[in-house]
Amino acid sequence: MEAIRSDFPILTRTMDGGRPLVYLDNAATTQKPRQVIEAMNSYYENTNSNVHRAVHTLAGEATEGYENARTEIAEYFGAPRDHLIFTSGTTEAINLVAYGWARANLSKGDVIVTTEMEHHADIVPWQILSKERGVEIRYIPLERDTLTLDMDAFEIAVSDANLVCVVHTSNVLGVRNDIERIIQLSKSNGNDGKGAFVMIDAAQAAPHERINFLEMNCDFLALSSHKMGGPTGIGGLFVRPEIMETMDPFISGGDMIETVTLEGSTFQKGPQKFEAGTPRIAEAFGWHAAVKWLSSFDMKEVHKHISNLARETAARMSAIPGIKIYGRHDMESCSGVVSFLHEKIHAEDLAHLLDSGGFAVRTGHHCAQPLMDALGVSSTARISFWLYNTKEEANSFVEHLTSIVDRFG
Amino acid sequence: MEAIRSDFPILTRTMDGGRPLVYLDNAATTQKPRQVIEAMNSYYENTNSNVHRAVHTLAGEATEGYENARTEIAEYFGAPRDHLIFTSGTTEAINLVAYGWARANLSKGDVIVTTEMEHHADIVPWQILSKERGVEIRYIPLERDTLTLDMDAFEIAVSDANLVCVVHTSNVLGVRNDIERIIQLSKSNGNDGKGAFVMIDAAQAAPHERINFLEMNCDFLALSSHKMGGPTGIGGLFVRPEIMETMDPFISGGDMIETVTLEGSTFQKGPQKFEAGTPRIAEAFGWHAAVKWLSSFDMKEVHKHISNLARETAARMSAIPGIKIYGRHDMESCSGVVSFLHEKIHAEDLAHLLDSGGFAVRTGHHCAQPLMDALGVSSTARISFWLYNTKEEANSFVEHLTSIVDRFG
Amino acid sequence: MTNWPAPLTNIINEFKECFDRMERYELLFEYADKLPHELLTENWTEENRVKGCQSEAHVECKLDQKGGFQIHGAADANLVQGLIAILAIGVDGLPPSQVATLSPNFVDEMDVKASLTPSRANGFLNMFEMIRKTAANMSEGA
Amino acid sequence: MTNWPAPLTNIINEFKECFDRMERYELLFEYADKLPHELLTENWTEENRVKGCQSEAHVECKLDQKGGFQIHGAADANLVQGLIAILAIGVDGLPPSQVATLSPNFVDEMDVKASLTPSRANGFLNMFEMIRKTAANMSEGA
Ligand SMILES: Cc1ncc(COP(=O)(O)O)c(C=O)c1O
Ligand SMILES: Cc1ncc(COP(=O)(O)O)c(C=O)c1O
Repeated sequence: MEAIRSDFPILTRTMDGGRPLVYLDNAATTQKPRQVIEAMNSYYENTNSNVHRAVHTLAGEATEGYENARTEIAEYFGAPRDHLIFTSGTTEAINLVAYGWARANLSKGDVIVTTEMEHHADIVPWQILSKERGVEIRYIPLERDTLTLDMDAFEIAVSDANLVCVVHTSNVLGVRNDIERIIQLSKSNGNDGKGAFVMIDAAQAAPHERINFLEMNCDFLALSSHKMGGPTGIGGLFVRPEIMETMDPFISGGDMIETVTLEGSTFQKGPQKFEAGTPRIAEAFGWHAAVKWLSSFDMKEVHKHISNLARETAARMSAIPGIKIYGRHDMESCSGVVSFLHEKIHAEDLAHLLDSGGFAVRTGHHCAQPLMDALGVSSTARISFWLYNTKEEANSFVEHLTSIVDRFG
Repeated sequence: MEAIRSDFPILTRTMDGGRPLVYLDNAATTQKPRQVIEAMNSYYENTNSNVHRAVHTLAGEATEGYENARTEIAEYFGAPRDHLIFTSGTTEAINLVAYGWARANLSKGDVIVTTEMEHHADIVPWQILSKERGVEIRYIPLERDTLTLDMDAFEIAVSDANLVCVVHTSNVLGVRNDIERIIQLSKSNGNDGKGAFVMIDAAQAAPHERINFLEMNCDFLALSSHKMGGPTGIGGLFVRPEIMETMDPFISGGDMIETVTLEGSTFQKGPQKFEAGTPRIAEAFGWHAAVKWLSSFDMKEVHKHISNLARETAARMSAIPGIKIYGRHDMESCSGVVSFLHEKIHAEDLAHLLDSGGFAVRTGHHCAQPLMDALGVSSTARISFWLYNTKEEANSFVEHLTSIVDRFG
Repeated sequence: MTNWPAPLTNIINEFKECFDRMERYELLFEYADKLPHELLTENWTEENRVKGCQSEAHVECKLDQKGGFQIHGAADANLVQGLIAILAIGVDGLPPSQVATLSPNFVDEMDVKASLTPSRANGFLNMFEMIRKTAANMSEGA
Repeated sequence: MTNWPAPLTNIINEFKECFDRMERYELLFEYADKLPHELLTENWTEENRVKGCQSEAHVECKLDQKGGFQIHGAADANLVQGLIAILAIGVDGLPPSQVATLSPNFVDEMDVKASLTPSRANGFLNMFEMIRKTAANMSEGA
């Protein structure tokens, strides 16, 4: 653990009053190991050049590095390199499905099934599409007692769904959905038995699990680098090539074309068709380094460490008078997220009070207002652990929270 | 000059055979000063956190840094902060105009005027729009003898144009268009005298000139950070707030909404409406540092240095047997780009041969196939200077080119 | 030091004596309970909402019977309500013309700003600006 | 060293004697002029185009009257045409079954790969792969 932590320069930072930083906002973005920072530095200090269509040495090295990043990031997620389209993150990846695939393949009367548990990134693009094209959206409700998706409702709704969009792991509840069953039901029962297309939002899953795109058997998988140790500004969408071929171009311009004349243009095949303009080159180098760094861990162990921290912390927190936990932490599959509120201290006040102890905690609706509505709250405070968080940090968090409640509750 | 060069770690790199790197591919992307690299490092090592809606210290610092970046980058371009929407670059910025503004404001029969000189980023989005919505595109031709836009044709075409999209400075010819007159004509004569909207592609202008968005009086200004010393992965679109209000959201998700319910969503006002998801935080820090670094120079002097290098080099190159220059370098406003071909040595071979001397030179259609067609070639070789290039580099380039032509021509 | 109204000077001094951020927060919580004119939730409207605040905060400016300035306000987060209360106590009953000339840097003096995040500091400055403008309008109107 | 066909071994040795990259390029330019079977531009088609090459390159495989392998090709860039020529000379007249077993690493031996950009190296490998496959098909057919 010492070794892991020493890879993260920021974790040695001291905060207000000389207290050590206890970073518990990993679901918003994780910290970056020095391997990632150094990979980008090295890119800028030795290699920087625009990629593709170029002959000179730097351009060759940059292109090779950029395309190697694609190969090895794709490999990490169990897919060949031509299955990975780089985007600026999960949000843009989902928008690419909405603009590139759904607008080309869905029309009035078609049905998208999604859930009350989604991040806004997996709601708003569909609402805009729905308004524009008359596609129907159905939201699978949350079972209020178990805080899991109502799978009976899903089974009914999916039967005439054309597209199913589900978050793999909630960024609020710690719940990992039964993605395997959701995909299987969508494929076997969806679209009157012809099978529905499935988009999985894996933003919160990738930092926890080793995801295998091809084994999963979904059609679209959306990811962000910055939530798994990589830099900001990059993410990806996994799509099988035969589906890519049914997608219209989305963002257009240089690099994604084959020929341009005044009369019209023809487009590249494969991921390049969707990567217009100068790509996120340094960012690809950085994400690649993150994936290499993560490959050195057994993700099952990592997940166990994180979910144990969350489970134990949640249990101790619920013993603090006035604290209520929103979420599930009793299952092995749960993530590192613990949402909570105090009956009297406002979530935002809590976060300030925790911050003065060096604890970085998020508050708000977590871009999941429909889920907040389902929980009957307008916001929660949220801690979220990642692989570098320790038992000691969790303990001192619980202590600090206890003393805040004593003093201000 | 020594001082400037010492800010760029990569410029000390030695290439094949121990030769120093002579980087002449600045129009594709510029190198980054250490101030930019360090700003991003410092972000990742001390501050990294997701921005907005958060209380803890890191999130506060990250938000402040990100929003300060917006303020000072906007200021550098002569505009208030609420005029700047961050995008991933010029390409996405132009797509934002096409998706967010044009689809909301143009319809069948409306006219977009653009030119033969454009980068594909300013052609393909309009072709896609045209196909989808029946908007007409008119291309202003290049005068074959002067290699400048046919302004008579422009004056006629603009009269019923709704939108005028023009590249400020060509990435192939070194020509800076008479943007002032183009904007003035568009505003006074466009759209039957009611005035046309104007989009300026300033990707190649920003590294050369101090651009003032409000003084320019165009409606949309598109830019890339990586072409002006900043990092990859970020750029921007300048738009006045009253025009922003007439734009539909483009990429949607978290951060750009005000409220989301299952019934529908309401959106933020201002730039945030168009910045969905986790933004390019480190990249904003980096671009900000680039702009601060550039502010320490007199851009008029910088431009003079660059265009003098290009003019002198072009003159000496035309004296080499078999070399033909494509472009203009005789005007003060010309940029640092020199496109050329040899009558016998293929452009790509030239680039290889130059690379073996340490010279980084680009070849190809430079994402401007219609311009290549107008020039009657399929590709050119291109050198492009920036502020750190020296007379000595230019001299040794001419010498090396001469010896290549001697040996292989 | 600027010449603050006496009640504000007292509060500033109280904050200066605090040992750490936690104590300052405690004091803010105490002031949150001392709102001189609480704006009841049923009177929270879009018009009196303070923009740029993460939590809900609402403020209205009024004049008392003698033409003295009054801040009616409330917030759902205590730290914000504490700031409103301090402002409200600090300017209570002053002539609006005097309120219009106040500068918001008493928050610096109190060392509370270091404990505010930028977004909350912005929210606070927005609120203060709105109050100053209202006071200026009132004094012009007078 | 792998047992290359003799003509290829000779070429490899020639390249090994080069002093620097420039000399290797000179040699490639020379070979570009020695294409044993030039594919005239009028016979360049989408089918015989080498994919992944920046410049235009076209290659077709044929059998001579004795059943020996032949590469007909050309490119608009000389360095690419030089590589095609070396391949064409190296395998000219060999039984397709032998061509099918060749490995592309003679390019490493020649030290030319260090002088190829990744995209061109890819183009070259694509081309080699296509030729090997055609040779394999031809020898199966035989
Ligand atoms: C004139 C011009 N416009 C647009 C672009 C596209 O910029 P980017 O690739 O950064 O999106 C470029 C650069 O390639 C350019 O030179
Ligand atoms: C479940 C989920 N989906 C989507 C997103 C959006 O990701 P990004 O902001 O990186 O685009 C997030 C993160 O905020 C998330 O937690």
